[in-house]
Amino acid sequence: MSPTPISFSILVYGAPYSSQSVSTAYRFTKTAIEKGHRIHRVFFYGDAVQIGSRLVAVPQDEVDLQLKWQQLGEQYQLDMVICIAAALKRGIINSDEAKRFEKDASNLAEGFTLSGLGQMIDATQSSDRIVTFGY
Amino acid sequence: MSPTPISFSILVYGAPYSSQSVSTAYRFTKTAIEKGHRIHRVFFYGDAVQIGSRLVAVPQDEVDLQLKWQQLGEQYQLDMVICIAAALKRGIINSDEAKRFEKDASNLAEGFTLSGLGQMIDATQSSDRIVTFGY
Amino acid sequence: MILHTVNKSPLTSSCLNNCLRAIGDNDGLLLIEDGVYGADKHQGLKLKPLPSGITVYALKADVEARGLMGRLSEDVRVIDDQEFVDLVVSHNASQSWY
Amino acid sequence: MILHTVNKSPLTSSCLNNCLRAIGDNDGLLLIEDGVYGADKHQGLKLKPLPSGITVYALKADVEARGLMGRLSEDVRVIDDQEFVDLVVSHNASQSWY
Amino acid sequence: MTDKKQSILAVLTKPPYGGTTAKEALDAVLTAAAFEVPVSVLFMDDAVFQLLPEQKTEGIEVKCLATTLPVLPMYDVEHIYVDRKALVDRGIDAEQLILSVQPVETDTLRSLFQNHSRILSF
Amino acid sequence: MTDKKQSILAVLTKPPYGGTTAKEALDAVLTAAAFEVPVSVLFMDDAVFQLLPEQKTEGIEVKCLATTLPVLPMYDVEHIYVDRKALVDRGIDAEQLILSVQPVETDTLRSLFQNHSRILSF
Repeated sequence: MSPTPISFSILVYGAPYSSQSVSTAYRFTKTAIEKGHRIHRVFFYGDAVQIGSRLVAVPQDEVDLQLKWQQLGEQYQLDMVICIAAALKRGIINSDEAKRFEKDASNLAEGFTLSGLGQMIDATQSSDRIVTFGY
Repeated sequence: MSPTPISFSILVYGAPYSSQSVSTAYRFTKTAIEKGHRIHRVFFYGDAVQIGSRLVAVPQDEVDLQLKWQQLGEQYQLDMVICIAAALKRGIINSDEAKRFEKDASNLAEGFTLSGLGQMIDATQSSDRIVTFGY
Repeated sequence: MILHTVNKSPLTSSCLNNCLRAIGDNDGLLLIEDGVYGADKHQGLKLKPLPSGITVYALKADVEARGLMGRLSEDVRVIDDQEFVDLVVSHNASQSWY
Repeated sequence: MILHTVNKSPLTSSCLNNCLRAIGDNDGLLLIEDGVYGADKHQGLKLKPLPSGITVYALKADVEARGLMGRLSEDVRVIDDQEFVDLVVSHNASQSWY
Repeated sequence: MTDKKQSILAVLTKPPYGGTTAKEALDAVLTAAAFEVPVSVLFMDDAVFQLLPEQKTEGIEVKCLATTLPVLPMYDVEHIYVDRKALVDRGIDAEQLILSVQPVETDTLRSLFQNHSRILSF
Repeated sequence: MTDKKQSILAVLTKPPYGGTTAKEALDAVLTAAAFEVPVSVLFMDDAVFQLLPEQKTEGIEVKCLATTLPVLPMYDVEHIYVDRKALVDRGIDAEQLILSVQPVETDTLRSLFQNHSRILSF
């Protein structure tokens, strides 16, 4: 079975480590790419925004989910968007927003961008399939 | 009904904003203090560790739960402990740990301390009552 | 004597069932957060098979937030945060079902 | 044709019931994460009242992790991540119950 | 975005305040409306509790969802469905909700899913 | 800590891998043991799934709980109870678990709660 390539957007809602969603979504995304499909966007909403903190220190006996997403993102130029409204109230912030809110540091990891919910709605219009990984 | 003062430890497990637990626990803790009881410790575990990030930017129409805990903690000298193992894998880090893990910033908010699960076990031994606020 | 708290809707979670399995005579049962939906008189009241001597409480702030004030079962006593603290004090221990 | 995914245990969550309410003839049902407990043959199989033409799938990595390989209902087909992707492609849309 | 809009079905299953999903769903629906993407909303399971009147959230210090939900029709979100069985199971009268909704039976509910190729699940 | 130790009842209700609670519970129990605080463990509801044999977690890339749980008796955690009804409801044979546990009936289960004044809920 090797279907015609199509485009996916992936919506992820659960906190990394506290929920499987970030991990299951990663395997799905990687597999879809390897099967020749295109990923239009990966959108992290709700507690899944925590994937974007570069201050995470993963224990040696656990998988570094952020690194995996970053490597996949770099290799395939993925558009990995973190919902800005969900992110700010959960302490994920880039340097621009840090200035705006007068924070003394920022923590957004490389490879991820903060953007609005419009990116989720665009994903529904610009991809052939939407797959949601709930918490 | 004004019972003899006793000591409480409060265990909190849910992510702020995504779960009510941090908020319900706050009301309980404040009320217990106002009724004359003593709080031995507040211990944040699981996703509740997110309460300790000073990079959170709360929207204007939502309550700043961290600020509330900080004010209560300062006023009554509360021992507000964030589980270090749960914190590090969720991107909550103080300056000592940031050095150890070679991170370029730290984000632990004032009023909170990172410590181990031993503090939870000690709480069971050193308080008259344990109250858990699950996610 | 244990004070049991339940914070999830009985329609979508097994918390309340677990609690009813473990609750003993003269224990207390306090519904908080989404657990207060268990105090709604309209939904078949899963609270029925209670051991003897159990009082069911529901936390006022959560009941009000959810618009349940006019829908409560008669058996349920609405309490405020102060009474919540008193309940914890008057029981030997508390168990949280979530 | 919709692909429904369910990621919670049917014993402790209403997800699977919701799914079974919404699922239509010839839709697909894929159990993932804790949803794979719904594929366990021992637990009364809440999957029984399925509309016609529905195939039930369970994600291999999750089935294996939970030690369910030897406990699966015969009606359930275990699939790997590649087949998961194929299923999404071969259905018009997907709905996630969580 | 392309010119031809794909209409979205937003499926809601969570109660209003124990978590933040109900609010996040509402934000997503309003964003769709702002982008003029047609969006239908379906309330199922405990999400029907979002529609109860007399929600007073001062005590839990969160914004009252019941004051925001009624704006949906003003934002041209006009197709708002509710699973009748979810209402019946909870003894909720469809006439007394904070929002005018269309109760649907199982068959209609199933056809809603079949008639949308873009589903957002909350 | 005071000299006289209060014994803890750890009540577990969650399955092993969908969330991280099962692991966090185990960490807390092992910490209690390390501090030589007596701790009893009670598996209820979907937590009994933690005890199934043949868990192979390579595919989901998390540490296998079933390889850690059997260390409990070595850390002097000797009172390990399981709600027999939870096993029966799931068709699980108490003899084939990864850990030697004591199945308890409703009455014993209730008395476990009554006999502990320090309960940790996971």
